[in-house]
Amino acid sequence: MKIDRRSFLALGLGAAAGTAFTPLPWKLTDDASIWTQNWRWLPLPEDGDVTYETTACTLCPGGCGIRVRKVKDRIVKIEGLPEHPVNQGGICALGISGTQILYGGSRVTSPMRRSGDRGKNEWTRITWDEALAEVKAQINALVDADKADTIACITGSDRGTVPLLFKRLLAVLGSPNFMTTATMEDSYRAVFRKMHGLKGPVDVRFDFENTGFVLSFGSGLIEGWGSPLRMIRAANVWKANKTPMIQVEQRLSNTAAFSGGLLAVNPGTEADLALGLCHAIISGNLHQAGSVSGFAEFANLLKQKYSVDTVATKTGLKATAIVDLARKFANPASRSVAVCGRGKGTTAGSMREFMAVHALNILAGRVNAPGGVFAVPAPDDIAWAGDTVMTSAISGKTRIDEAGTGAYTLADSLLNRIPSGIVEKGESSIGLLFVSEANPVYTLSGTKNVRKAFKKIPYIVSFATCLDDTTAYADLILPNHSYLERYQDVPVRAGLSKPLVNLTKPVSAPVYDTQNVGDTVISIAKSLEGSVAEAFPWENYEDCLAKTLGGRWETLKEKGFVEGEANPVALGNVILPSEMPDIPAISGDGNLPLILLPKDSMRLWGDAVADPPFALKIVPDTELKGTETVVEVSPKTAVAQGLEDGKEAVLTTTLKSVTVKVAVSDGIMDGVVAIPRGLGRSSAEKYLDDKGVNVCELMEPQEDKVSGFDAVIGTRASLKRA
Amino acid sequence: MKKETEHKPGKKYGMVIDLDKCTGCGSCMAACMAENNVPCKDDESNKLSSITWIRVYRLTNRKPFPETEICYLPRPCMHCGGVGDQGHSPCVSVCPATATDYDHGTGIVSQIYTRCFGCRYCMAACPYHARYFNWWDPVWPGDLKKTLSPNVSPRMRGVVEKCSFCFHRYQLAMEKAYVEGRRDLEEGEYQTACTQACPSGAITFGDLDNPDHAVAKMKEHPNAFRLLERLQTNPKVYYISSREWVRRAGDNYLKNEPTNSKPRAAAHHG
Amino acid sequence: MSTSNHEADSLAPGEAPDRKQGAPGGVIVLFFIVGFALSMAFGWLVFPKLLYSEKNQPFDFNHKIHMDLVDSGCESCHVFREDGTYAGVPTLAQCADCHQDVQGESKDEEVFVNEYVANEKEVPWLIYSRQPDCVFFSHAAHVKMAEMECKECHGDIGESESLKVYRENRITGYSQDIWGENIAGIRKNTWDGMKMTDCGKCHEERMGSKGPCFQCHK
Amino acid sequence: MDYDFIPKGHNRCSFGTFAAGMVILGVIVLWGFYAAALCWIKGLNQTNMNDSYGFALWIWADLAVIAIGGGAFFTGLLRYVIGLDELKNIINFAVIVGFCCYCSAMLILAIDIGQPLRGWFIFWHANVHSMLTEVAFCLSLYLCVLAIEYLPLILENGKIDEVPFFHNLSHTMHGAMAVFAATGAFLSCFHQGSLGGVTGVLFGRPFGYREGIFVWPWTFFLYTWSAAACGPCFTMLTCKITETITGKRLVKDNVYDLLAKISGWMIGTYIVAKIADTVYWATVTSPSMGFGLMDYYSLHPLHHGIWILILEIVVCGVVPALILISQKGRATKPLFNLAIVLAVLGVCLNRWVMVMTPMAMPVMTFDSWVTYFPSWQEIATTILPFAGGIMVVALSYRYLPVFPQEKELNSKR
Repeated sequence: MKIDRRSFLALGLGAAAGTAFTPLPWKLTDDASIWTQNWRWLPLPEDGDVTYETTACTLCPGGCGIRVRKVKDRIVKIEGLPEHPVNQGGICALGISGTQILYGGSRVTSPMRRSGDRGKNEWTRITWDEALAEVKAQINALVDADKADTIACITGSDRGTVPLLFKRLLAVLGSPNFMTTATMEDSYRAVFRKMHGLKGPVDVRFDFENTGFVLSFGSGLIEGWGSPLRMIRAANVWKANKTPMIQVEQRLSNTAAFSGGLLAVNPGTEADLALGLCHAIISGNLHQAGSVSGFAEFANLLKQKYSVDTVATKTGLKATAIVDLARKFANPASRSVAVCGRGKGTTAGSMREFMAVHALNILAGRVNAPGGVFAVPAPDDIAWAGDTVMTSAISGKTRIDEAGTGAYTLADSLLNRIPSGIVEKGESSIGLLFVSEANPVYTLSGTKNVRKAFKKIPYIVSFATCLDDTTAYADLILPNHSYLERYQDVPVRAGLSKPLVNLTKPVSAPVYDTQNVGDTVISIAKSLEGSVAEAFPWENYEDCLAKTLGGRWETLKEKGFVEGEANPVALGNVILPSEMPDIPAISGDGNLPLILLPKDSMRLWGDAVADPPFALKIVPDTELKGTETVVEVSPKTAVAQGLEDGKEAVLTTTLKSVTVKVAVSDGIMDGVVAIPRGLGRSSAEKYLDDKGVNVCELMEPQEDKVSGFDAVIGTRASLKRA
Repeated sequence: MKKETEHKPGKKYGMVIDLDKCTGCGSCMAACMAENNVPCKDDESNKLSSITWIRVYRLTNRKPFPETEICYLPRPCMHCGGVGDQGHSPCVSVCPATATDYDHGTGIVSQIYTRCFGCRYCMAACPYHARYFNWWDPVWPGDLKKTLSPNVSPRMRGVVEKCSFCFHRYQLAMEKAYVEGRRDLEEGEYQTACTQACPSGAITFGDLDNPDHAVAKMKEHPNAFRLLERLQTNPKVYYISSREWVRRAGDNYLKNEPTNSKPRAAAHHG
Repeated sequence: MSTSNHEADSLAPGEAPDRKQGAPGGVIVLFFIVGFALSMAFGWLVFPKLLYSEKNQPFDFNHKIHMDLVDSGCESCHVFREDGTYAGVPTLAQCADCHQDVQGESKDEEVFVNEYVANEKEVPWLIYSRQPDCVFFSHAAHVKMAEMECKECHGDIGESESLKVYRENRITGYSQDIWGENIAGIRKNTWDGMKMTDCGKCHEERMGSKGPCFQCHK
Repeated sequence: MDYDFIPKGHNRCSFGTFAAGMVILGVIVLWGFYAAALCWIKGLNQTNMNDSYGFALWIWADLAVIAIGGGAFFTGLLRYVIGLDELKNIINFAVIVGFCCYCSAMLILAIDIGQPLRGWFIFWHANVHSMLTEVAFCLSLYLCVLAIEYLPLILENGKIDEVPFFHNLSHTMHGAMAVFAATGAFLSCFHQGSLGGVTGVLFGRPFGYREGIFVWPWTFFLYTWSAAACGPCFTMLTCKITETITGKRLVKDNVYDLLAKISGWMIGTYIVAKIADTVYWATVTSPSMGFGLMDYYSLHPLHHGIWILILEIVVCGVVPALILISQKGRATKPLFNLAIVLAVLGVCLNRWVMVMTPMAMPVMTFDSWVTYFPSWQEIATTILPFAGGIMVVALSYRYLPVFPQEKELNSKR
């Protein structure tokens, strides 16, 4: 038999033909496509029993109730709690993204000791015992050196058991240096003190649900000012009722857009407008009579410096418009209210502005009046044995920030004064710093100085849940549970019309080796033994909660929140100013042609909590593009500065020069550059890390002469084509 | 064995979005992503490859400051029914592999991601940009995988996806109803994630044909309109705006045409 | 298609000059047939064996014994959750209700109690009818509403005394029961396959159409 | 070296020169396949396509090569069905060029889809209402037809022809060529048309949508007509290029003249239809959807101004038509060359405008127009079939008796 190439060709052809008559090619084709439908590198969501549990959100001060959807033990989604008075089922993008904080890449997964330089985020994992021993040693060293009063603590709020546990720990050690980050509510409190002579803790509340006319001086009422969800609902009530909303601002913010009543004044002249309105009200004899001192002087001041015509020139408005607005505002039937606190109100702002706006409310009789602004006592329902003794023991000591003393009687805490103090002195007045639920390195203006100062603090303990700019400067991290893994009572301020306390619950088992910060503080105290340990008589934090909250504990556990009532504080004599503080609202070099104003975006969170992936994903490309911040300018400004939409430009202030991208928009005043707050974070997770620039790096802080807070609302800048 | 041959008249699920209430907060987008296992890439600032089934657009009246007005407009999939609601929606008719179809029972444009082979013809067909292509494989790094819901299957790269009106919620509601021996749903039993999340209550969802449902009445509002009605796509998402310029921005008009001009009566393709 | 006037064009079919002596036609045909037969054998007999890997269940399970002991058939253990969803394979907790301790003499029960119940570890059952993640299947719609019997899709597994070997498609990861045991995809019983075509066929017969995509896909 | 394989009586360049050329082309092809492999392994994120340009360079290249590959079916139709015998002198070449074009199209499609392994769903789960389904079926069938038409030519290689089986096969196939040509023409009419339909049926995209008759929009017919009109121009163009490169005359002028004349009239009639279509669309169809003509061309005047319409219709339509229709135009070499180049450009431009733009063109008033530039992977994979095509043409020319007139035209020297 002769076999040649052709025979093998035949063999091959036969095989090919035969294969076609077997399932092989067809099954393989099918299976190959099925393979693409089940790529093994794609995660497969595991099925299981679905349950819902309710708790509260703490990612912003808004105080919303949430419910989590769990599949087995995983939290797969966060939704709004329909029966909660604040949000009634609605929820914001940040709240929804909470699962990405719980399971996110920025979580601190165990106690850590710094192993690299400050700010470098290099860590060594240690055990809880080691970590607690280290804190104990640090405290003891200071106590032994008689420097216990250099122990300081920064928290995000001074309400609820956790901040008070910190405060107590400091007090029992003999330190008065408990500090919180200042918000517009602190400025309101300062105003109440200054203009009503009130002492002690007083809160501001707004009766927005009954307001008939809203005049907002740059407050981002729906961007997140106060309690965001409550404000959105209130704004919708206004819209439904055709309640006029006047927004004094330089750009078409979401609030301005929603209100349909934008009143564009020149940047930094908001206070002038308020005073001009006061003048119009007084000269029109529209003001409400009341017990007022200094009225004549105030009227004279207005006449001299803030007459309608002067203000019209300054603000760029028409005099008739001001008079008209004043008339509407002062009409008792309007049930009007004037509001201030820029953007989301996460910064204190200038007292000049707060005082002017408050004077306006006073003249129109809108303080402690339905639909207006109320001064109410801050809740004092958390009382522990020995509080008074401890308070008096430290009351004589001077705080590092000098708050409450000398020139700074209006403020309880002046965190903004710390960095400049340290940098000026060249050494740290703080010996040991605790930081919990605050991110001062990120949120204080003049970041460069803040960093310098934090580098000088000998020892920093962070109780953070997630890595952030401040934690990067810590020596030790004692990681807190996320809000979804822990109990914590959260009294809500946020200008709500009724006092409200929420309770967060451990709706998820701890995902990592973390511990409730309450427990951590108690165990630190216990480890110090003696009088310190005695001041913390609770077994653990839950025991503390149960004993502190008494009857409310069970209600809170069951319902998740407790609403209260608050009667307004008697205002007594109103003191109108005879002179307005002269603080330039815009800092920086007057030779720079433009004014840089931070904008609080609805989808970017500029406070302690950084945007998780979902929230970041919806940030428009007019705020962040690639890794660059996008600034907003008007078409005219763009032409004048030679800028092009979408192109890069260099933004320069007295502090820093950064490359940004430009978005040309119709919705902004000429000569103004708006820059989104909330970007430029380091040490967050990979999604947000090193994207854009932190506004605070560009803004020179401006100490308010009246309150001591940082009053900066904008800064001079130039924007040139890159 | 009971045969399911009885055919009840189909439902027509749809949405009415009150633009006067929309603040532009973006909750609907985030809620949708969390509900439907939509992934996040490291950089999502390129909106041309960023998957957001519902997207909030920013409309302006194009007047100079300070006369400028802005309106935020959330745009889910319109679930177009086509002329006479016969299911001739722009995207369904063009899909070569029958990977998307029109559900006459609910009026929802449904799809099989695992059938799609990624030709993107449906995207070309959709004038609303409601369809998104998975240019990348989805990634949930680390423990973020734990956030995945088993109700919606994650999509692989190379396929097109879009808003489903949270159809899995309909399925789950129906399962519950079946176990309870019902075949019909109450209005509240089936709601989309965006509807639930909206802080303003701007989104209302329900059966457009059911007079008991809120949407049926709302869509008759004099200020109600739909996007690109003149294309005869017959969307199931209605918008309400008290502002004329917004209603006009909902469709294309020649210079002197009044808002609400309808297409000429010519027989439409198909 | 050339139209060139090549000289070969003048030759009649079959007359091509045989310049070299090749193998005779018969041999070629034989080789063709051998090739054909070999590939047929490979495709039909060897390929299915190669395609699937065999996996054993963690331990054996006797459905029949359990069926005799319970009151409401399959649903006694394969339960619907309160929200109408179907829980599928029973959880450890369900089984442990009875099997807290070893009751019988079976080795498998011993394994179960000692390795799983004692350690509170869920049994990693290999599920013959596991559908891919992209499939939404409502047991409520089929069992409760359409009153179909479990057997119609699952066969008589409920009467089995031991678990068969689990065969997994190496490419797709699917259980062999999805495609069916017959490699050619031929079905004798309604439960012989669980591919989309099987669902579709039944739906077309009983519902008049396969239904929209989302009816079965998520 | 490869002397035995070169058709008898033909002069070819040295093997070394040829091999060098092949290596260069081969490198380009490999580069293209590398890019393609990247797309297959990593996915379409390797491209610069996006949700506004889901139809981008590739789809354009796809439609363009199919359009210019239309020379094969139309020349075949003229030669075998109508019976224009002179065209036998260019038909081989037309088939080869067509074959290359269609292979390119299939290759590009295989890269362009997001899930190549599921590509067969288009056949298995076919949606008969989709123009793309029609395209897929007709395109793949026609590619088979082209292969069948190409096969006998390959079999005519002296070496292969020595095998009696192949010799006979070749002979038999020759006889059946008319049937194949007719089938090819029929299939081509359909898929060229359905490619036109791809855009024409998009009633959500006013820029692309056209009314029509029955299920076919006008673009269906315009595409078929334009492919038939401009395809032969591409055949002639490539033929001229081959002549330039080889330095030989391969086809007699009367053949060119005949084909050019037919093309001229085809382009002429096409452009009249296209103008009528454009006018109707601009004045009736489009306004009913709320768009005036200039609405389309004023959004991004630089990128897509009215110039593009004028360029397509007048410069690349009317001008070549007039040149090719006139006896003088055809006889003047530079004019003739200009005309066929313009005609090819015209049909490519038409495909560009009709395929990419409808998807990128914003329809919602608040949507925006973005620009796009292909990534190197897209460019490489688009160049790949061209390089591959040149290789196939070069190989065919070298080893197959492609041009019946070659010997005659070159022996005179």
